[in-house]
Amino acid sequence: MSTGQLEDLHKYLLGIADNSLILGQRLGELCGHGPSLETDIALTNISLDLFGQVRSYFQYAAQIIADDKVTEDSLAFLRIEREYRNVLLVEQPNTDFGYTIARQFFFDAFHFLFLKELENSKDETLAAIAKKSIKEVSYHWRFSSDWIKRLGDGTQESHDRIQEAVNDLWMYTDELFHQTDADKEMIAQGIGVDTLAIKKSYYKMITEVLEEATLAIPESKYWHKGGKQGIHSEHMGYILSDMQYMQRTYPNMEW
Amino acid sequence: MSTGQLEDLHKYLLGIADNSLILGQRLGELCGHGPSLETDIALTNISLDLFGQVRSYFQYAAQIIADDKVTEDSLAFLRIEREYRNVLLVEQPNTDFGYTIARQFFFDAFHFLFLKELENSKDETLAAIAKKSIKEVSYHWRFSSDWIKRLGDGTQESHDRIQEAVNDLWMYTDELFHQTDADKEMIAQGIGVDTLAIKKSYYKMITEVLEEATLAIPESKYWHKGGKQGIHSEHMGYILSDMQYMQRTYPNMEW
Amino acid sequence: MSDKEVKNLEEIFEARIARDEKIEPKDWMPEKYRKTHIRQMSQHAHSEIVGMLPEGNWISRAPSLRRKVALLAKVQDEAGHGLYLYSACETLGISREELYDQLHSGKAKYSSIFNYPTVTWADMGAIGWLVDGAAIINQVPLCSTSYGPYARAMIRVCKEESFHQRQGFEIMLKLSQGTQEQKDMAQDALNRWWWPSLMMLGPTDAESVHTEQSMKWKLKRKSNDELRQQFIDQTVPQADLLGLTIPDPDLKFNEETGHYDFGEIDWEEFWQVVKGHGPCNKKRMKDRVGAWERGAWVRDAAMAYADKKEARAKKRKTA
Amino acid sequence: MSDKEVKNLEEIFEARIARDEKIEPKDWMPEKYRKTHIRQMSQHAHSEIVGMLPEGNWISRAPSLRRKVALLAKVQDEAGHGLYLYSACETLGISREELYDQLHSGKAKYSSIFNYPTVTWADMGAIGWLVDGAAIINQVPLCSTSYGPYARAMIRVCKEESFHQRQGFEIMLKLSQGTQEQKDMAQDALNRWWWPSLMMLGPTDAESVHTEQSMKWKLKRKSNDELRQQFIDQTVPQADLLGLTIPDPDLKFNEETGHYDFGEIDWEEFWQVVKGHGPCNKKRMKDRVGAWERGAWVRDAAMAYADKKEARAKKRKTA
Repeated sequence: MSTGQLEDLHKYLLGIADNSLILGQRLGELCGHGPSLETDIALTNISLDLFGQVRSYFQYAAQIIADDKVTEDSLAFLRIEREYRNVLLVEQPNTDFGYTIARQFFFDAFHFLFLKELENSKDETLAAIAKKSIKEVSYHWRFSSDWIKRLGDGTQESHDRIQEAVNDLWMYTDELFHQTDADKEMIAQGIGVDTLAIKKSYYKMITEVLEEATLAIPESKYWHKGGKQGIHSEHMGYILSDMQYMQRTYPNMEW
Repeated sequence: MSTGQLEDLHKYLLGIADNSLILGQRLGELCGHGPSLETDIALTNISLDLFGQVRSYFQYAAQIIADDKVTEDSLAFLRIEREYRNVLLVEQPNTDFGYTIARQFFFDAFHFLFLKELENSKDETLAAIAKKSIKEVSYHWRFSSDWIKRLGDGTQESHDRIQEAVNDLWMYTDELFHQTDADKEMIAQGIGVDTLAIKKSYYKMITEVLEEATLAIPESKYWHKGGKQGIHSEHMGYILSDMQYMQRTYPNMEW
Repeated sequence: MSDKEVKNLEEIFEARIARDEKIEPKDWMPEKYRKTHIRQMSQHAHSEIVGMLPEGNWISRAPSLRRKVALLAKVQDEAGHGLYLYSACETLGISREELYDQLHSGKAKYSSIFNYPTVTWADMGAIGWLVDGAAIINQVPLCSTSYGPYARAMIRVCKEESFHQRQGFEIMLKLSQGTQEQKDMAQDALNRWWWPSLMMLGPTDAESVHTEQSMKWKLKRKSNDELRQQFIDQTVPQADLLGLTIPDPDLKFNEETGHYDFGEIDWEEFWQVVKGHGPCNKKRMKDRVGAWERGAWVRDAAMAYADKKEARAKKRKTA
Repeated sequence: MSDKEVKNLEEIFEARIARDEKIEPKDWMPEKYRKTHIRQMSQHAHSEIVGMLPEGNWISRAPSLRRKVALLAKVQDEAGHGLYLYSACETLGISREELYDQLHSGKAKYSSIFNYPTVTWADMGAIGWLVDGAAIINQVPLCSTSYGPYARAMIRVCKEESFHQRQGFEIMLKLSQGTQEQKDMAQDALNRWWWPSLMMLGPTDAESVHTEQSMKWKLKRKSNDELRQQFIDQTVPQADLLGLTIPDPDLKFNEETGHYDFGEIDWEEFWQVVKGHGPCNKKRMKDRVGAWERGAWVRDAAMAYADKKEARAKKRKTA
């Protein structure tokens, strides 16, 4: 590959990994504070899976950049906010269990469809990561969609609360399919996933679950975007100030 | 003064200033989120006064240390958690307006009595800072004790809520009077305030207000301590990760 | 009152305004005048209050003590502006409670600019420089508006706003004289705030309603497009001074008109944000409504206490 | 049953235990055995759950991805231990709901060690090394305790705990091989956790209740003081290896006894924390109770959904 192509691949990897990184971080905040021991364990498990995937992507991303200072940890902890490429969805706060589940549900459906395509990537490393991850993510999807049904078709209160969360987060779903220039380049080369091609399946997939959960499908067609260009919500700065705290306070040390 | 004495004075200054710094920071978090515009303005004002005082102490503390790298900002933003000397009281969270007021009330009474004595310090700079600050702090005390009365003698709900806050924060009051070795040295030299000598007035002062507010005086005699030795509550790390964010992320820059 | 009498009063009223006399709360005024003023003044007050949030977002993270103090003071000033403006609005016979209800229910508007996120510290500079800059251009003419309490509130507001604007510019200046990272931060903030600031001056004259009536009542003295041109003409040289590039490839000084020509504004984005779909509309309203609801018990307590105190005072008097 | 019959059953029961047979949930057991086991097992389960909080405090701030993953996995293991232990406890005829109620109302205890704050990253090392180290010493003998479900749960727990302990030691090792700041951090953590870890092994034998009975039932096999000595003897050489100093000036190897002599433990602090006045008792309970209360609607929903699903399945069957 040319240097330009390697740079695009590097960017592409960060784009994928940052979603898992920030969502994993959000879930990590909840550890020990869940509504039951079982959900606590499950959410921690999802967080663990996501961080595991992050490490695979970042290790690969660090490897293809000819700079010794770039490591999985420098990528995770030492970029400035404008350099993180995650979608806005994953940085939304853990307002309550309903928001946590809705956020997870909207992401998992995408993540699953995305990885299924990524398994066919011409890049063998990427295909291998996808293959390994998809088993984990299909469990995540089962977990979050089961809870969507439980909450939607549970009590009146749970129905109202999860409906509110679904309505509030709906506007972040479209950004999952946006393509940056690096994304387009990787798609053209058969390395990246053509997200536009999975969009229809995505909305079908989530609509079916929402309907089974007796929830209304939000009608708004106003979408929020910015994360993939590094323009994040005001939540992001606080996520990073905690996440980067140790690496920023004690630079250049081994842990 | 000898180098040792200057070091003790430096530590003494940080001990005073850190209380105002962390309390000012806590109040700053509330800006725009108060129960009314008037209380919002008043709490921001207290925060402003506290930061103003912090700057005076830190500028003086930086001046007496023979190290160009020590500035008011390095003292505020670049120490590690174990080096901050504030009492545990001021780092307690803004749980609700009741906790915010109770924390303020417990601190203001001490702060007022402390500055009244500090006006007589043999150190002219300190005496001058105290003289300037005491006007501000007597206003803070009026504000917080008025609100203790309003909440205590307001509705049943407000009575219960402020009583809970008073009960929960009571155990942090004793630490206000603890003396570190540097404190003792400064007292011996007529520079520092003998906090033990103002303790009785303190409890009298707050008891009178609590009684007028129809609140019960907590009976617990278990006290919490550690802040003055740099052993803080688990809240402190999060305060610092936000407060230090910019200085840590962009080191050695001018703002 | 007969229609004729009302007509007569209206004529006298309009004549007073034409003579640059101030209308005071106790004076007779047409119902439409009252309503229009309540709408505009409360919208202005709401903007101050909601405007505290995007800047409040950086108080805990300000990079130096000096900047932290200045930012706190600025946000506090905004709360103060809110206070004057609500008070001025209350002179028209509407309560603060009602005004808040209008804001919280979404019935009343506030300036759309506050529905953008503050992403970096440089946004504190850009908001002061651009947003307060555009606000001043909107507001200076209001210092001589016809309604006395509004005009007097605006005189105070404008004085402080221009201080804020200089402060914002100074933040930008410091960044643009700093490291490459700081320069990038400043440029990035300008890129993100430029177009929303232009939109702040309102829709194009063709799309603007209420204008004629507002001109007569001195609630407006120049058209949106004139104000926008004034803002651009004033701001471009400042950007040059900062060494920053305004993100508009069509921006160019026109020797003939003596003004800057500029590119097309994305009005679709403007209307999307106005209609409640900007990046932070939901968050701002959740924050405001949340603070208000969480504060209910505090306000109730203050009221109950005041009542008790009054009752006790009465009792003492009669005893 | 007559008193004689009960006495007879008790004798058979005690004889079974003496023969190292396991008691299983369906076996007859004296009421005191049941109650003592519920108390100890639930206290153990509660400790796992509350113990998630001080370590959970550093998940969002772990200094590397590797450490973050390991810490998450560790806290998750603790949740898992809680789960086994609650399940084992439930075999004695008490519900999870009741057990939580006892914890949340303050009726049930949990290990006092978790009432200390985690102040720096090094505390993640110190907790693994010292706290898990002391826990293992307490727990290994329980792998052969008399109550079957408890013994089996403990076998799983101990296996994971010793992994956690090694992991904690490795964090300390890395710090003690690092920069001066890292060494200081490690030493500071040891200073703060040393004495509380010694206290974890319980009051001195003179002050300890229930011991004799517990020995018979194999709920306890060594006295607190013996366990403490074992912990100290095992830990001092590890501290030496790390190049860290144990904060006890009286600590000294006694050639005669072959054990380390050590200084006086501050039992006043111990009892203060046990009685609920430690640095974090209130915070831990607020966090637990808060999570439980905030989760009520979720648990209700899950129950309602399960009921609906069952009803639907029945309907389909009968249709």
